[in-house]
This record gives sequence, structure tokens and C-alpha cells, in this order.
Amino acid sequence: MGLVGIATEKILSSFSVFLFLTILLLAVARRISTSVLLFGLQSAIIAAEVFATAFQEKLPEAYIVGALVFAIKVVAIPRAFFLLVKRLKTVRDVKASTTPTQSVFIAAAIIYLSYAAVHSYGGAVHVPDDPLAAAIALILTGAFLMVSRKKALMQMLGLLVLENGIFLAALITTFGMPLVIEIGIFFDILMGLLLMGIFTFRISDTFEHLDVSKLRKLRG
Amino acid sequence: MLLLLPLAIPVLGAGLILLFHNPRAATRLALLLGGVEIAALGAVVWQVHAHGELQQGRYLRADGLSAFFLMGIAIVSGLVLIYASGYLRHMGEGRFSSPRWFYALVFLFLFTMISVCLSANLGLMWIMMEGTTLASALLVGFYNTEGAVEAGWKYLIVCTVGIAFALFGTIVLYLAAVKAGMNPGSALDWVSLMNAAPRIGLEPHLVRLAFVFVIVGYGTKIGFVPMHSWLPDAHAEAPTPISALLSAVLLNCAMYALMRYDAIVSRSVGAAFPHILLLIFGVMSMVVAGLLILVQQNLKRLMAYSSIEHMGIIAIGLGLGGPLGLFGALLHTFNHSVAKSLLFFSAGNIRHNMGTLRMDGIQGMSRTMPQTTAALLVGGLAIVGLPPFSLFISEFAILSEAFAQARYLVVIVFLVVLSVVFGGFAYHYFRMLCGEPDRHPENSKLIPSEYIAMGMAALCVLFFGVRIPYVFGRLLQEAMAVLR
Amino acid sequence: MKIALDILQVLMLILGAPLVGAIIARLKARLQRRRGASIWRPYAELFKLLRKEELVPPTASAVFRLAPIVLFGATVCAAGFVPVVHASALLGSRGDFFLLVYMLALGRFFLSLGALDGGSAFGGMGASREALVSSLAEAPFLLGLVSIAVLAARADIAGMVAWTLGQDVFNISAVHILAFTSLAMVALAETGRMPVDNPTTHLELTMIHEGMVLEYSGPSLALIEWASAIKLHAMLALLIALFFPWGMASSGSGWGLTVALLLYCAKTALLMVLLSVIESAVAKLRMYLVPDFLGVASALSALAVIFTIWVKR
Amino acid sequence: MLTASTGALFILLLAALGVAVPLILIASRAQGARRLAIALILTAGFAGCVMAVYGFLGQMAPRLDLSWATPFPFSLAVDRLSAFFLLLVCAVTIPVTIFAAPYFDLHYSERRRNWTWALFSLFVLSMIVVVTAATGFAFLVGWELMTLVSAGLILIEGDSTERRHNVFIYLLMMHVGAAAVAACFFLFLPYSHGLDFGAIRASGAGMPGGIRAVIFLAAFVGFGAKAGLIPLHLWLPRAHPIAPSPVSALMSGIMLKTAVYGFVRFTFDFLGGGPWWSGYVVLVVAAVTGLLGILYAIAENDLKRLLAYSSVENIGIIFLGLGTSLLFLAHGAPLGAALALVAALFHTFNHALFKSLLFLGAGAISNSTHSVNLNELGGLQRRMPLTGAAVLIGCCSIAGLPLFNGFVSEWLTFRSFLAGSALINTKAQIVLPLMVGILALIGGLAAACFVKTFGTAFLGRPRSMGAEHAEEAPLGMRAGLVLLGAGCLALGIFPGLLLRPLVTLAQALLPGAGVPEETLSIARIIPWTAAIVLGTGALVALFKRRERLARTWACGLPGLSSRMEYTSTVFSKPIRFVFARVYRPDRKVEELPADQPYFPVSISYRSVRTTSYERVLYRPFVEIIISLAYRVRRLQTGNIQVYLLYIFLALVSLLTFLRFQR
Repeated sequence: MGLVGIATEKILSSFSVFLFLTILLLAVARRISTSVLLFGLQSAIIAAEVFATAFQEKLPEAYIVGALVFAIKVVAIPRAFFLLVKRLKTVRDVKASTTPTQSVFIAAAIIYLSYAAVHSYGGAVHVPDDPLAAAIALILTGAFLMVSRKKALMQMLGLLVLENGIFLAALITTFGMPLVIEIGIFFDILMGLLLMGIFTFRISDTFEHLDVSKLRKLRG
Repeated sequence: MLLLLPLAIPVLGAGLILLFHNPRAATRLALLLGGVEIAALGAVVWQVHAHGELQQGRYLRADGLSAFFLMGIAIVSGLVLIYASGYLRHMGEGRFSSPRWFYALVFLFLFTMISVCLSANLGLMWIMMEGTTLASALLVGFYNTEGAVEAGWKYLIVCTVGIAFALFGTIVLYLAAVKAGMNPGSALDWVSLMNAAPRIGLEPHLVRLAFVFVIVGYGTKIGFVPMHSWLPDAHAEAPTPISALLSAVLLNCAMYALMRYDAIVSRSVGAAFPHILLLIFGVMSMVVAGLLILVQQNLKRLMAYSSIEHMGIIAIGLGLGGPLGLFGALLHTFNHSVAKSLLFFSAGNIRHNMGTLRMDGIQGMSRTMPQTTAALLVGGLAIVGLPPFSLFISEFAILSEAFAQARYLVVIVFLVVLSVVFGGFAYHYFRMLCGEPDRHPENSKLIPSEYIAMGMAALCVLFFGVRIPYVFGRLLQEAMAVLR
Repeated sequence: MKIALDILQVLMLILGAPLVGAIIARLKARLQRRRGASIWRPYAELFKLLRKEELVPPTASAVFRLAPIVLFGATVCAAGFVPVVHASALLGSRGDFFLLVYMLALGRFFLSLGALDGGSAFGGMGASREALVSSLAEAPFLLGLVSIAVLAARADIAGMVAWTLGQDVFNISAVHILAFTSLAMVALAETGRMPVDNPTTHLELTMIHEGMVLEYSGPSLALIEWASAIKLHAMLALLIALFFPWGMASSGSGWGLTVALLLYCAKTALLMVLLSVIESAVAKLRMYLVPDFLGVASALSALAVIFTIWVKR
Repeated sequence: MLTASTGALFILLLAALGVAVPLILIASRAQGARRLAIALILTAGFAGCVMAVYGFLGQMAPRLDLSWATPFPFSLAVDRLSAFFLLLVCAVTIPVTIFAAPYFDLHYSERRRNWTWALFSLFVLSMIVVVTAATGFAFLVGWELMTLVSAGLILIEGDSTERRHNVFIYLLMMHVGAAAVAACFFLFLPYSHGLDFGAIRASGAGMPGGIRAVIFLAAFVGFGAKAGLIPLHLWLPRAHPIAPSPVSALMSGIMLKTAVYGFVRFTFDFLGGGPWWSGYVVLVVAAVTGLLGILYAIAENDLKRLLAYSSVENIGIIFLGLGTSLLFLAHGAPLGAALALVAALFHTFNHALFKSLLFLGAGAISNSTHSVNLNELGGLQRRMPLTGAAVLIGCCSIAGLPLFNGFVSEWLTFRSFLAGSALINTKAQIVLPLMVGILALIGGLAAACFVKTFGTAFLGRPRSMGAEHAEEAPLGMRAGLVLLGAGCLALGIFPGLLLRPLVTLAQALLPGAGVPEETLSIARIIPWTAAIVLGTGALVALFKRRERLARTWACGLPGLSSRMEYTSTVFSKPIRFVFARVYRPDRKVEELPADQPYFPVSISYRSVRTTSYERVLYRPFVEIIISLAYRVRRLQTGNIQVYLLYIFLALVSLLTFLRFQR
């Protein structure tokens, strides 16, 4: 139980609070770049969490996963996003359909709901409440971002937040899935983002905006 | 090794085709590769039939159920490739939208779908399922028009979100398995999960939670209402061969995944819970799609909603369970895919000859395009479930099961929706086929490739309505044996 | 022996028919303070018509020529169902009243066709009106007979008559009264008497039967007139047999038959007087009031049928 | 041995109609090929008659089991009930085919002609399958095929907007009806564990009353829709008139009867009688159907529409018989039930004969005059004497006149009503005898209707150029008409020919029933009355000697023109006036020029029947569904965020559902 051990303890006990913080901040973020930064931060916290778990549970595979998380979600994806924002020359506003105040309240409600959900569903899982609530809150926040932010980029970001939540849930309940599967999932996420990037280019080429709520030609 | 073959061919083929810039050469190569691929799939199916199951390493496995779906994939993709070879003559040369890209993506798409059916591991299956979305998203947006981009974006986002829930469901199931004492390394293997199912049942809440997420997740991909929203857009805007692949193969693959989960969950916590969910989604899909069929204006959207409706029928069959319900559901996946391919092929011809898919802009087709009309008619009669076409058989089976179980609510919905759908199809068909034609396409005759693809599909639809071939029947029985 | 008697009854109905019509006309004339024609005149007229040549309209087809023959045949056949002096009839024991009514319908059907074949507006008008009257008259006609049949628990006319004969004269039920009234009303309509149709008019606004036969002449006309006379006679005989059969012979003895014949004549005479009084006293109904007239008859007959269940107990 | 040979006959029949004829016609457009195909259809018709006879004799009932080849058990068998209907199908098919040969030659181009014949053959096949099916699967296959093929036959004739609309309604209603029929079969499943008729029959008695009632109602609705009971008749007057006449003959003559078959099969054979109220329900619906059907028929001027409505009426009469039979059964009186059933089945056969005869007659008329509007016909009897004679026989039969077959069945129905007075139940005692009045009214109106039909089409003066220059129909057409007419007459004068087998059939269906005495008496008396009528007629015909043509009396005016004649519209005027409440006419008088009311150049008068089942009963229903569809459509907003919301909502509601699952 050296210094690393203490750090591990701290990370495991307090990271959920940081995650809640990122959630609240994501809700009020007005600029895409801010949101991307927050996402990077969030991913970094999760990566730390992965490393801590790997250390504590002595899972060598998990180090690889942690490294992947760090490389992809903390480094690669935010960079790619910044690149996209730059190349698309879009207005950097997230175009929320809710005001920041409403968003914060909704985020708070989400956090509350997550706890409530954990209390009613989580009985079977025997894991600490906070991390699980954080995971669920992340999923819900991702969903909320996707529904309320009109920019295509923000939808991608919401999806990533949602995915973070799922990943976190898997991590804290089962200490992660088998390595091959994890790698596959990461590959999928990367490819998915690549494709979505292609499509955002196409959208901005074809429609000259990135507001997905205006893509309403196909309906009925 | 055999199992690697049908996976390797499309991947390598996709790369190979990209080297061919000449559209004709690319087409020929694609047909060749398609033939080899079908042969490989045939070999797999045959071996499964002979040996019961095949295993390749930890992650690849084929049993009766896989074989049944692989056969469907082989047949439909064969038809689609043949049809596409003629269809692509209309296609221009663009950056990503050229025949070689088309074929390369189609083969990637096929690869993902085949590997869904060959995965022994639920995690791998999820990865490949997401892969299908990725591989086909570019195909949906292939034309790069406003509609195509919009549809592609919606397809990508909605399906990715949906499928993320399926991932969560998979994780929950994994959790349940691990908690039930399974070795984490094999806790996602279908066979070991099936073997350990009664033990997993000791965590009923988790198993149920898992199934809820899985059914929403894969249900998005299947096109269950209310997660179906991507489906009509994607089907309508994709190039016609892709619409056929989406409707006839992709949906089935997602259904296949759901069946696997259904089997595990049924065995562990009893069939009541998963089946009631399947029935709910089945009924909702049937009702909503049935109503929307009435008010469609675009032919391909009509077909897309009809696919949703048929997925609902299959879900009802699964949800009813029982020998006839399962039989009907499995048979219906196949029948529907062939009939729907036929319909999409006809729709493709209509688009090229009439220049539109808006049904109010088409009339008198029976005079100007008799062959396409015949195909459309055969497909339509089949799809609304009239004898002597194949879908009648599977619907008959499902309906029999519903009545035998005295599920009268399901029965009433089923019968009413079938009538409504019939009305919708009849209404649209009468407007398109009859009357005085207002435009006369000069070249309405089918070219040989179209003729072959549509003729084979039509014969298949008719033949399976009269008689289920022996080998096919055996495969069907084996597939049912896997699930029960 | 019985066959001979039955044939005799039919012959009575056929041969006596012109006489009945003539007597009614004579009675009416007397009521109107006229002398009236001889009661034998119809025979002379028939004889004359049968010998004359026939005028046929140019539009006429075979149906025009066939119609009177079928009409006559059907009417004679219908007469074969009606007992007159003996509680049996040529066809009365096997055939029932449905057959009788429909035999009359057969004749009427062909007569209407013959009228249309003449190609004139009168024929069409008569046929059209006849179609209305007869289609509405059929229901009360049958229902009235049904009520008696239900009481008698038989459907053959001879059987019904035999049953009535077995009842006490004073034991008449409401069913009988209702049925008789409705059947009498129907008989007026069926035979084209006042107030439904006026057999003596040729005024286009009112005529039904006369309109239909306007184009006929010679033997055809004779057959038609004779047939309608037979119909009238048969209807009267039917009413008598069903409602006042007492006195009818049930065996074949000569004495009984003689008494029955005399009684029959008396009853017929009574009915004829009644008829002529009605015809003299009542004005013809407007065409579109006839359905109401028949509606009343229908209601009465339906009531008769409903009452049977109480009477039977 | 013999069973095997009759089974082989079955295969031949199916192969000839289902495979050989279509293939020959698709393969070759030569005259010879078509002749061969027609010959095959005729042969199949005869073979069917032979099989029906075998089937009726019972001991060598033809049976064909194709279950080895089909996904669900598919077998055909001819028991007594099937045999009767098989005979009906085949016996009517033969003359119709003979008629159709020249008719199609004259009307269609070569290509359409071949398609028509191919579908014609399939149509006959489907009806044979329906009446001989021995499993639910086979029945439903035949049933759906029948609808589809007949719709195809209608569409071959033409596809104008109006026709399309009519065919659409036809298909839709038939499909809904088929759903009800399918439900009938499937409802047996939990008890019979199979759709084999034997299994269904065996399970029929042991089922709970509720299910039996539902099956009865579903059968009534499903088969009622096919048969055209009001208010499910909507399609009938739309679909039948627009088909080519031989096809109309098949549709009205036979196809409707398959519905009767299905209803009898279910209620009598499978269920062994419905719930106690079933008889009353059927009687009331049938009475309404009969009355309104004939009233609508009278008001029609289009000959084929008139005939279609008259089919509605006759279906009403048939169901009056069936309802009576059910009522007797419910009160435990199998003898009366047998009488009523025999009446209904006899009328079924009769209607098949005379309605196909009349539709063929309409075909012959339209062939000669190019019109089926009664107002434009007239005077055809002199121009087409043989056709006229045959149609006259048909009209007399359908009007229920003695000496023609329609009378016998109506008479039997009357007598079964009368027999109802002997029942113990007071309600039945009142209702059944009162039905006599209803049927009498129907009969009277039918007579009026067909006086009008024959009179305005064949008699008097021609009212159009087409009618003026009409010529007698070709030989084949006349042959078909004469065959059917002869059938009507034969059954009308010697009803015993069919009555005796029918009594056997009724005894087979209704255990414990004896021989109804009425069936014997009518068979004995009718030939006598015929002899008297014909004898008297022959006798008095001797009086007729000389005749001379003379102008029709024109009140002294120079002459009459066809414009002064009574037309179909005028003829029916009094009845339309009296029953104005039924028709709810919308009258419109237009005078031209409008500003000079006293000196009009032309006055046009229009009177339209406004009673519309479509508007009152069906439209609202359809509109609800359509508006629902539009509402659902609005949910598909096109906004991806909303779509995502749907997914989340679905998930959340399922989780809530899960929460309360415990």
C-alpha cells in the first residue's frame, strides 16, 4: 500500500464526483470546443479509473484497455473534433434547444434519477452506488445531449458520452469485458466516428449548415 | 478453416475490387467473388447440416440457426449481386460513388453480416452488428444527394445509439453470467451461456434488464416501432440493391441476434418475459407500420414500412414460441427477404423507367412495363400474404400458433393489420398499375441480369408457397432445434 | 268416383265463372236502378270472341300469343285446388295454398308480359300497376291462409277445410275474423274489383287490368276474360270453403252433394250481393292509396298469425 | 381400386384446370390450342360431375391427399355436402364454358382472350378446391385464390378509374371476409389440434359455448361477406356487373354458393348448430337482405346491376332457409331442420342455374346490342327468339313461379316456416310463420322485378339503334343458354331429381332427421300441376286460328313511337314511389332555358338513390383508420432528435415495465 495504492483509493472513491461535475458543465457548455474539452476530461477521469481498477484488482489486461481509453478518448477523439470544427468552419455554438438554466436543472435531475435508478435496480449488483449512478448519469446525459443539441457534432459528442457511460458501467460491474471484445468495441467507435466525420462533411457540403434538426425532408 | 473462408473472401475481395477502376471489370470480379462466396457459404451450410455444428477457434461457430440464416444471406446476396450488375449501368463515376466502391462496400457489408451469423461470442456479435451499420452507412448515403446524406446521417446516429444499448445489455448479461459463477473468459460465449442458462437464471433481474436493453438495441436495427425511424429513410434513399440488402438481410441478421438472446433469456428466466416483450414490439410494429403503409407516397418507403410490419410478424412468431410459431418466424425471415428483394428490384426498375418513385406520379404501368408489373404483382401478392405464395405459409403457421395458444388480442391485431395492409397495397397498386399510362419509357424491357434476379426471386416466392424443399425443411428443423 | 267428383268441381268453377261475374254486374245494375244485361251474356260474348280472328300488334312476339294460354292454364290449375261442394279437390289434398297462390301469380306474370309486348303505353302502365298491387297483395294473401293452416295444422286446402268442418260453427275465433277480413281485402285486389281496380272502366288514370288487355282481341281476349272470371269465382269459393264450409259434403253420397250444392249457391249468392254492395258504395281508391289498403290487410293477417298461438292453447 | 381411380380423376381435374390449360394458353396463341383448352375445361367439368356422383354414393368417395407435397396438410375429399356443391360448380361451368367460347372470341383480342381463359380455368379450379377441401389449409388457399382470380378476370375487361375502385372494394371486403373465415378455422385449433376437417368436426361438440358462438359469428360475417348479405353486400353490385358476362355468371352463379357451402360446413357440419339465438340472427339479416336486395334490384336499370342485386335477394332467401334450419336445430327438431336445409340447398342449386342463365343472357344481349341498359333495349324477343326464350325461363324461375325450379325451393322454404308453428317455443312459433309474409313480399317483388326485366328488354319496341339491329346470338352462346334453361325447367317440373339426394344429404348432416314429408309431396304434385297447366294450355291453344297484324292502339293518333313506351325506369316508378323511404331518392329537375319556365326547350329529370351503405357504414370506419394513419404519420417528424427521444422513451417505459414486473 504505497503512494500508488493511496492514489488508487482516492481515485476510486472520488472520481464519480468529478464525473458529475463534467456532466453539469457539459449541460451549460455553449461552445463545441468547451464540450469537447469536457469530454476529454471525462475520458481522462475514466482512464484513471481503469488504471486504478487494474492496479487494485491486478488485471494486466485492463492496463491495455486503460491505455486505449487514454489514447483514443483523451487524445485522438478531442483532437479529431478540433480538426473537424476547424475544417467545417462552422459557428461554434452548440445550438441548444434548452436554455443553460434548463439544461442544468435537467442535468441535476438526471443525476438524481440515476441515484434513484441505482437504488431501485442496483440491488442485485453489489457494487458501490456512486460509480454506478455516475455511469447511468453519463448514459442519460449522452442521451440528453443528443436530443437537445442541434449541431451534428454535438450529437456525435453525446453519443460518445453515452458510450463512456456504458463503458464505465461495464468497468465497475464486471471489471471490463474480455480484451478482444474491448478492442473490437474501440475499433467500432473509431470507425463510427470516422464515418460520422465523413457525414458531417457531406452535410455541410450539401446543406451548408450542420443543424441536424433542419434535416427534415424525409418524413412520414 | 471452413468458417474463415466466407469471412476472408469478402474482405479480400473488397480490397481487390478497389483496384479495378473499370466498372465492367469490377462488376465481373464482383460477380465472380460473389459466386465463390456463395459456394463457400454453401459449403459451410452443408458441413453444418452434416456435422451439426462447426467451431473455429473461440470466436467463430456455426450451428443450425447460423446455417439457416447464412443460406438466406447467400441466396439474397446472390440475387442482389446479379441485379446490381445490371443496375450499376445507370451509375456515374464519383469520388466514393463508383461501381468499385459500391462493390467494395457491399462486400464489407456482407462480411459484417456473415460474421454476425458466425460469431460464437455475443461481444463479437455486437461488434459485427455495429460493423453492419458502419459498412452500410456509406452505402445508404451512396448517391450523396440531400436525401441520401440525411438518411445516412439518421441511419448512422439512430442505429449507433440503439446498438449502444445492445452493448449495455450485453454487458449486463455478462455481469449476470459472471456473478452466476461463469468464467469471465467464456461468459459471452453463446454455447456456454446456453449451458449455464439455468444458473444465470439465479440473477433474474439482471437477465431481464439485459434483455430489455438488448431488445431495444437490436430492435432498433430490426426496425421495431418506435425505434424504426431510420428504416424508411435509409431504405428509400439507398441504391436499390442496397435497399434489398438492408431489408432482406440486415434486418434478418439483427433478428438473428435477438433470437440468440431470446433463447438464453428464455432458458434462464423462463420464456414469459422475453416473449411478452417480443409480442408487444411485434404488435406495435405491425399496427404502426400497417397504418403508415396506407398513407405512403413513395414506393420504396412503402416497402420499407412493409418490412417493419413483417419484422413485427416475425417478432410475434418468436414471441408466441411453440413449434409452429418458431417455424413460422424462421420461415418468414426467409420468405420475407426473397419477396422483399423482388419488390425492391421492381422498384428499382420503376425508378429508372419512370424517373420517380412517387406513386401518385405513376399510372398505367401494366401497359408500359408488363414484366416489371408482373414482378411487382407477384411480390405484392406475396407480401400481403396471399396464397399460393410463400408468405402465406409462414403467416398461416404463426396465426395457427396464436390461435392454438388462444392469444386472441394478438390474433385480432394480426388479422386487422393484415387487412389494412392489404387495403393499402391494393390501393397503391391499383393507382400505379392500372389506367392510361402518362409516360412511355422507351426501354422498359428487362435486361438479362434483372430478368434472372427477378425471375428467380419470383419463382422462389411461388415455389416455397407450394412446397418447402426437403433440404430447406431439414435446415429449418435444425435451426429450430438450436433455439428450443 | 272421387276423381270424377273432383273434376266436376273444377268444371263447376270454370264453367260457372262467367255467370258469377254476370250476376254481380246484374246486381250492381239493380242497385243502381238499372236493368242490366242478361246474366247469360258473358257466355255469348266468349263464344263470339272465340270464333273471331285475332288482331296482333306488329311489335308482338310469341310471348304475346303465349300469355293468354298460360294465364288460362294456370288459372284452371289454381281452380283445381279449391273445394266447392266436397271437402276435397282435384289437387287439394297434395298441393297446398302456396301452390294455389303461386299458380295465380304465374298467370299474372305472363299476362303482364303480354301487356308489355303490345308496345303501347297502356299495356306498360297496366303491367306496372299490376306489379305493384300484386307484389303487395301476396304477403297478406299467404299470411291469412297461414293463420288458418296453423290452426288446422295442415297446409293442404282440403285438409284445412276438413278441419274447419269439424269445428263448431259458433266456435269462431278472432283468427278467423282477422283472416277473413284480410283475405277478403286481398281477394278484391287480386281480382281487380273496386276499390282497387274498376273492372268496368277504360279510363287510363285508373285502370289496371283493363289496361293490360287493351291490345288483345278474339280468342286471346276470350281466354283472358274467362280466366279472370274463373279467378273471381275460385276466390269466392276459396273464401267460402275456408270460412263457411259447413254444409259441404264429406262423403260422396248424392243427397249430401245436392244439399252442399244448394248451400254453395246460397253462400255464393250472399257473397255476390255483398260484393256488389261494396262495389256500388265504395269509390275507387287513388292508385297510391292501394298500398295502404293492402298494408291494412297485411297488418290484419299478421295479427291473425300472431293470435294463432293463443287460440291453439 | 375404385377409390384410387376416383383419386386419379381428382388429380386429372386439378392438373387439367390448374396446369394444362394455363400452360397451353401461355405457350400458344393458336386457335387449336384454345380449342384444346376449352375442351379440357369441359372435360374437367364432366369429370367433376362424375366425381360428385361417386362422392354422393359415399362408398367410393374420391379423396386426394397432397399433404406430402405441401407445407401444411392439403387434401381434398368429396363427401356428400362437397359432392352436392361440386356438382353445382361443374354443372354450371359446362354451359357457361360453352357460352363463353364464342363470347370471348367476339370480345377480346387474342392475347387477352388467352389470359382470360387461363384465369377462367383457374377460377373454376379454385372453386372446386374450396368445395372439396378437406383441410383448413386447402380451403383457405382455394378461398383466397378464388377472390384473386376473379378480380383478375374483372380487370382484364378494363381498368378505368371506376372499375378500379369497384375491384378495390371487392378485394378489400373479400380480404376482410377471408380473415374472418380464417379465424373460424383457427378458432378450432386449441381443441382440434389440426385443421383436418375430421379433427375439426370431432372437436366441434366439445367446445365451450363462448367459442362456438364466436366461431358462428365469424363464419356468419366471413361467409356473409362473400355471399353478399346486407350490409356486407357492398361489393356485390359493384363487382358482378363489371365482369365479363360469363364470369359474372360464374361469380353470381357459383362463387356466392361457395359461401353458402362454407356456412353450412361450419354451422351444420362442424358445430352441429349454432347458439340458440343464431337462427334469429340469421333470419333477421336474411330477411333484410332479401327485401332490400329485391327493392334495389327493381330500381336498377342496368341489367347486370339488377341481376347482381337480385343475387343479394336470393342469398337472402337461401339464408332464410338456413336460419330456419338453425332455429329448428336449436329447438331440437331435426326433421324441420332437414326440411329447411333442403330448401336452402335446393335454392342454392336453383339460383346457380337461373342466375348464370340470366347473366349469360345479359351477355348475349350486350353482345348483340352493345348495351345492358334496360331503357335502351326492347323488342329483342323478335330478334333473338331463342335467347329470349331461355331468358324467359330464367326470369320465371327467379320470380319463383310454379313449373320452374325457383318455385320449388321457395315453396319448401314456405313450408319450413309453416312447420315452425309446430315448435314448442312461442318466439319461434310467431317468428317463423310471420316469415311467410316476408318471403311472400320478396317473392311478389321479385315477380314484379322480372316482369320489368324481361318485358322492357325483350318485349315491345326497340328503344335504341342497337336494339333495333340486334341479331340472334351465335350458336355456342345459344347452346349454353338453352342448356341452363333446360336445367331450370327439368328441376322445376321434376324436383324429385334433386330432392331425393338432398334429403339424404340433410340426413347425413343432421343426425336423427327423417324424410320430411313435404319433399315427397312437392315432388309428386308438381308434375301433375304441370300436366294440367300444359294440357289446358294446349287445349285452348286449339281455339286460336287466324290472326292479322294491326297497328297498336294509339288513341287515334297516327302511330306510336318507342319513346311513348313504358321504359324500365317508368315501370318501377310505382314501387319506387311506395318504397321511397328505402331509396331516399334525390330528385332533380332541370329546365332549359332556366329563365322561361313555361316554354322549356328541354326538361331533364334525374332521380338518384341516396341510400348508401358505403357512406353510412363503411366510410366512417375507413376514415377513422385513415385519420389514425395520418396521425401516426405525424409522429414520423423527420427530426432525428425526436427519433432519438422515441428510443429513449421506449427504453424508459420498458424499464418502468420491468420495475413493476416483480
